[in-house]
Amino acid sequence: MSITSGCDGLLLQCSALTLVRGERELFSGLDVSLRPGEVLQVEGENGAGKTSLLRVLAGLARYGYEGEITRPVPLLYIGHLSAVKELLTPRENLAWHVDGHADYRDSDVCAALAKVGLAGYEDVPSHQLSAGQHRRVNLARLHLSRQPLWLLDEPFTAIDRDGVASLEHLFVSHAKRGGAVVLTSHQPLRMEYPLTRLMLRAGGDL
Amino acid sequence: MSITSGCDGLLLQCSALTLVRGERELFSGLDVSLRPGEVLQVEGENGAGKTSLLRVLAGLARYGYEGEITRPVPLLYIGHLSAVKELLTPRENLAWHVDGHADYRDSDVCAALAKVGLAGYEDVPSHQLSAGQHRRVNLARLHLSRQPLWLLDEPFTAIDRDGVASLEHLFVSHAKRGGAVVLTSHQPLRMEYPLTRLMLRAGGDL
Amino acid sequence: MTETTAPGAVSFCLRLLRRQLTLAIRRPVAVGNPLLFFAMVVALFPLGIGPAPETLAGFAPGILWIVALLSNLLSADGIFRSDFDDGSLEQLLLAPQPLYLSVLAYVAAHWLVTGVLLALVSPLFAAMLDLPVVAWPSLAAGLFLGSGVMSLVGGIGAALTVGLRRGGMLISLLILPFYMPVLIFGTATVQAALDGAPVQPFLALLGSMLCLSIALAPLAISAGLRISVDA
Amino acid sequence: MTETTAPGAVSFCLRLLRRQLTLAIRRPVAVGNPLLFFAMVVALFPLGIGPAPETLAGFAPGILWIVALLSNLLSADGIFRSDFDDGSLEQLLLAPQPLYLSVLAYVAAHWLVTGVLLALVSPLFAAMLDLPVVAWPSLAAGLFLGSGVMSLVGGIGAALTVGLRRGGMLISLLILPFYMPVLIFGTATVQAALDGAPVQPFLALLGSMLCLSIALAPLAISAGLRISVDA
Amino acid sequence: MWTLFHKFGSPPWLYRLSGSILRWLLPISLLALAMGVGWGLLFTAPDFRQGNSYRIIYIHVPAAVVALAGYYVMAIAGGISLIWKMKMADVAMHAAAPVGAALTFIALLTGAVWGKPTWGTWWVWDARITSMLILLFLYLGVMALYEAFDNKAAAARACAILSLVGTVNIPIIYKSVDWWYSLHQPASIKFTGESTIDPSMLYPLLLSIIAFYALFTCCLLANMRAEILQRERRTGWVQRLASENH
Amino acid sequence: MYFDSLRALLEMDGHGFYVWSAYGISLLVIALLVVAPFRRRRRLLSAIRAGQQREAAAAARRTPQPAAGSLSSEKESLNAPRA
Ligand code: HEM
Ligand SMILES: Nc1ncnc2c1ncn2[C@@H]1O[C@H](COP(=O)(O)OP(=O)(O)OP(=O)(O)O)[C@@H](O)[C@H]1O
Ligand SMILES: Nc1ncnc2c1ncn2[C@@H]1O[C@H](COP(=O)(O)OP(=O)(O)OP(=O)(O)O)[C@@H](O)[C@H]1O
Ligand SMILES: [Mg+2]
Ligand SMILES: [Mg+2]
Repeated sequence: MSITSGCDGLLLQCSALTLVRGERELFSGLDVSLRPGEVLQVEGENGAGKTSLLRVLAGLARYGYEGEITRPVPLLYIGHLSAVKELLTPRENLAWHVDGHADYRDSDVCAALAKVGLAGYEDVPSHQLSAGQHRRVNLARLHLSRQPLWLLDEPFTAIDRDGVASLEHLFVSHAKRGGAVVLTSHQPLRMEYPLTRLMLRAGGDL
Repeated sequence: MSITSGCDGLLLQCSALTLVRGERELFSGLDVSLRPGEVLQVEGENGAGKTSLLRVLAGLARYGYEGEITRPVPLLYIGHLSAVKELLTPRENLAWHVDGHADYRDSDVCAALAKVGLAGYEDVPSHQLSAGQHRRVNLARLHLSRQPLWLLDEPFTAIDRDGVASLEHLFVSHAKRGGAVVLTSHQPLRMEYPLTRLMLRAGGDL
Repeated sequence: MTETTAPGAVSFCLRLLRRQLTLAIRRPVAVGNPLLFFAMVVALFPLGIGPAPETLAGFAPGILWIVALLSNLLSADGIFRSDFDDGSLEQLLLAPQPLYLSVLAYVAAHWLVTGVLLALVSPLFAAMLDLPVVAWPSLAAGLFLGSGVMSLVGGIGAALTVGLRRGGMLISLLILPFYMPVLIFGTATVQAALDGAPVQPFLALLGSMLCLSIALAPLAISAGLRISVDA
Repeated sequence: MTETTAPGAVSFCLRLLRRQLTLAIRRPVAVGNPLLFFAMVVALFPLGIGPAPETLAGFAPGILWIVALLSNLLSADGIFRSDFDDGSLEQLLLAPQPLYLSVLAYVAAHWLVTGVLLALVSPLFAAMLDLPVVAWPSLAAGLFLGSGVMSLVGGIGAALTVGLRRGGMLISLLILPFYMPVLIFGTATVQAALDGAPVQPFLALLGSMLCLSIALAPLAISAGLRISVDA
Repeated sequence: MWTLFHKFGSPPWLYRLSGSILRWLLPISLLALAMGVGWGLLFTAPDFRQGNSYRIIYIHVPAAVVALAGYYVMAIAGGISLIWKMKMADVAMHAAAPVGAALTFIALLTGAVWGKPTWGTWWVWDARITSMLILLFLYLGVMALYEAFDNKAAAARACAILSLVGTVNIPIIYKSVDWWYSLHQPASIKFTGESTIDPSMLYPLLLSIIAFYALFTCCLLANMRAEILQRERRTGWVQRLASENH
Repeated sequence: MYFDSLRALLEMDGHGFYVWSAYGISLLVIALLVVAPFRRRRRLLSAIRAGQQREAAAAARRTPQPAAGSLSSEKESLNAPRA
């Protein structure tokens, strides 16, 4: 069962993208197109422009770039900030998430939390969680997501080895179901799945 | 030339350390002792208690634990928070750092920034830096540090591959000079140096 | 993959409202604070300008309204602050529901825990400042409507400034003039009640200001948020 | 390894002071806000209570002092807030210099950019409220001393609440009672000047309160910070 | 002396001691309260100026007096806990706050209700009333601060600091408010007190004050017992107590 | 007894409302003040007892005691061969 049944073409396309931050041109003439089933890893050293690119692709940054971007499908973006409210419990954080793409039943939420290893932590105030657990609350949204396109900025930050493996597994199954994933990471991925790579180099070329 | 010439014994010792967070006992009866030249990697899955342990060792957490800790030498602690002021430039951030262990000359500061790959960014307001650059500002303190003991909580977060390699190199040279390093990391280290490992397991045993 | 559908705009809005109210209740101080702040500032005035009842009663409408305005102004910055800081705001902008309604939910939550609450307890403070009983209902009604306007206008300021690391003084300068009419009509309402004049015209004015701001402010707030997240 | 030595306590303190002042200047809002707030409230008062000059002049000392107090109160929370949020505070606690002096530097920076600045521009606001010129110097002198006390007391509140996730603006509840004596003596100073009575006793009282708080408050602040970083 | 001091530091000892004190003190204080209040309400003659409304005095004055004393109990306990790190002292401090706040509230409320028939207004900014209001804020501050901390050990220390700062400041606050009031020459309203009070009114009042002191002690001890259990719930003696005490 | 009748006592020459409401609310607050800690203590003790029972049950499940013929240990031994 494909999640992109309605849209058999591209999930994201951008062409001739040029991005300037501050005084610096990060890259120019970048073309990206994503098809269902694709996993794209954006690489580049610190400050190469990965985060900036993802924010432009997600539609969060709307100035300072040139080029055409089409986003035919809804997308899920996870950035450096975790969007986890410290005063809410993980359960509430997911059930009342401001990313309004779905209405989750409580059982779905608990199942998702269990999948990211937070079973037993559903009702602890989130500020009592460790750094990795905190991020896991946010990553649990991936298990609940209906969006075909995922844009993930360093999703493995603070996640332990088992967690990274299970995330990689999740990306593969999402891609196999017809979704697409764009992610940035400084760690090499160890998934058994064909990976597209995009290398951003400081200086502007790809 | 050793930085711990005055103190030829232990740089840190804790014995029979028991730590309780919330209702959970994270570990009990933990003994740690660090000698000059030692690099200790604390491992454990998310929520195992690595951060909590480091904060107790640094003397920042003063409740909820039992046990004896002696800290005969000054220490440098780098936690999840970067202690980088967004409104100050990297240069000012280092020169006016609240960690009052040294008075740095401007040339030292610039050299340290260059060593972490921030040459050219000395006078950019820090909020314009990328996530990795932001952390690098803080890590530049390692190059300036006079403290023999370093406690580093996930120092590689957001740092690219070259950055990780040069940090590992720095740890080795610090250890060779008679310092000691305690660090947590979910990534395997690739240093050519004998490494002590401490595995914290959820459930309390080591 | 869970087979759920995106919630409708209104139910999403209610969810947001519930979330914001829960957040407020988790910080009881945040709810209690405007009230305590009110009480304490009301206590400051006799200390500052002398305890004589007749003076106080004369000042009461003005004092109560100014303090209400201040406590609204001061808490307005928080409407989007924590959601910006922890990244929830970016997520809200990506939600498929119309931002117009979502920001209305945020503002409504703010209004409920500051303005409405203040309006409800205002008779207590009125009593402490010797305001005659006849004026209590119109004070409460005026605060009820006026604080709605102030929350909406404050929301605009908050949306424009939430992303700024520096600056923002300009914005509060810009916002303040919009508070002035509210203050003027608000005190006029109480004064009319004291003088035995009809208060309906003033309340109607405040009500129409509220309607106008409900219609327009969310547009400005949405635009402001998009700019702030980008900056 | 750079061969430098740890700076002495005083030079470290000065470095902190310089850092805090730079930070304040980088956010002109932080500096301008208390003043703006002051100006705003002073402007609101005639609107709220009717602009008859003789009424205004009679209450000018009280109003000016209340507003100074509020603007101090509202900015006190920020003394340690950003340093706590970004982790600088943990680092400060690990510094070898005595915390007593370091926190004094933080408080001094706050005092300089709020209280002292306010004291300097207070004649302007006094003029706006028709306060007779004889009272201006004692208003400024009183604000100068009193705002020091308020910054120190505010620092205690800030230190105790900075780590609280559920704290809201708890700080205003905690410290406002302690501000009241300052308010009383402050207005009394201006009143004395207006009445032609000697103001020295009042200023001496404010001064001795300042000395007392310089001696004791940093102890409470240091202890509060250690608790907050831990909690 | 020091052994006693150390004994006070021992939770089970204190728990048991306070239990046996409560067993007789609570009935006595309730009885005294009933007697004092009943006497004042039913058997004394009305005041020649205020008529029957003065009967509020039998609850207003004791509440006000004990509420004030309560702050010092709290602050001294806070000081002991901070200086000697005695855990039971911060239990006492935390236990005193709600009792003191409730009594302050009673004093304010009965005062306000009394004011209406006497002065024709619910509230005046009299020195004593104002400082009582400040006292309420101080109590509420301590309570709110305690509640806002998740880590109760830290909460206790923070509250101890706050109440110590309070002890330095309270005399200043009271003096200044008193002085402020005399400076301002108040509006025509004065307390009827100070004047000589008829013995027939005084005795029930004294009884009532004693009853309030005893009641404060009871509530303090009972709160402390609950708090001790809460803190020590993982220790052996509490576990044993729970299983025995059924 | 100063008052002649119950009615006089209740009215107190027109001050009855004030006096009785002051006394009523105060006594209510005092009652709450006295009762609260005792209720809290009782609830705590029963929570601790519940915790003990939960732990005892958990311990029984972990180490099935062959001698004890309780229901849970029977279940355990039934499950054991399959596991
Ligand atoms: C909200 C209003 C009031 C508050 C907060 C208040 C507060 C206090 C306090 C704190 C005391 C104890 C003073 C001490 O022992 O040092 C007191 C005593 C007393 N109050 Fe009130 N009061 C209020 C209203 C009234 C009213 C309306 C009356 C009567 C008309 C009244 C009559 C008295 C009397 C007779 C005493 C005892 C006299 C004495 O010991 O000096 N109070 N009040
Ligand atoms: N303030 C707190 N109150 C209660 N429990 C807490 C608190 N902080 C952390 N914990 C709990 O303590 C445990 C250890 O947390 P800690 O942050 O030390 O883990 P960690 O090993 O650093 O994990 P990570 O790899 O995710 O950073 C977690 O289970 C967490 O839920
Ligand atoms: N607000 C801004 N104003 C000006 N320049 C900026 C701003 N934000 C980022 N930059 C610059 O843009 C460049 C790219 O930043 P970006 O965050 O996209 O890098 P990144 O590839 O995500 O790096 P990292 O691996 O460290 O996360 C950096 O050189 C940074 O200094
Ligand atoms: Mg990035
Ligand atoms: Mg950690």
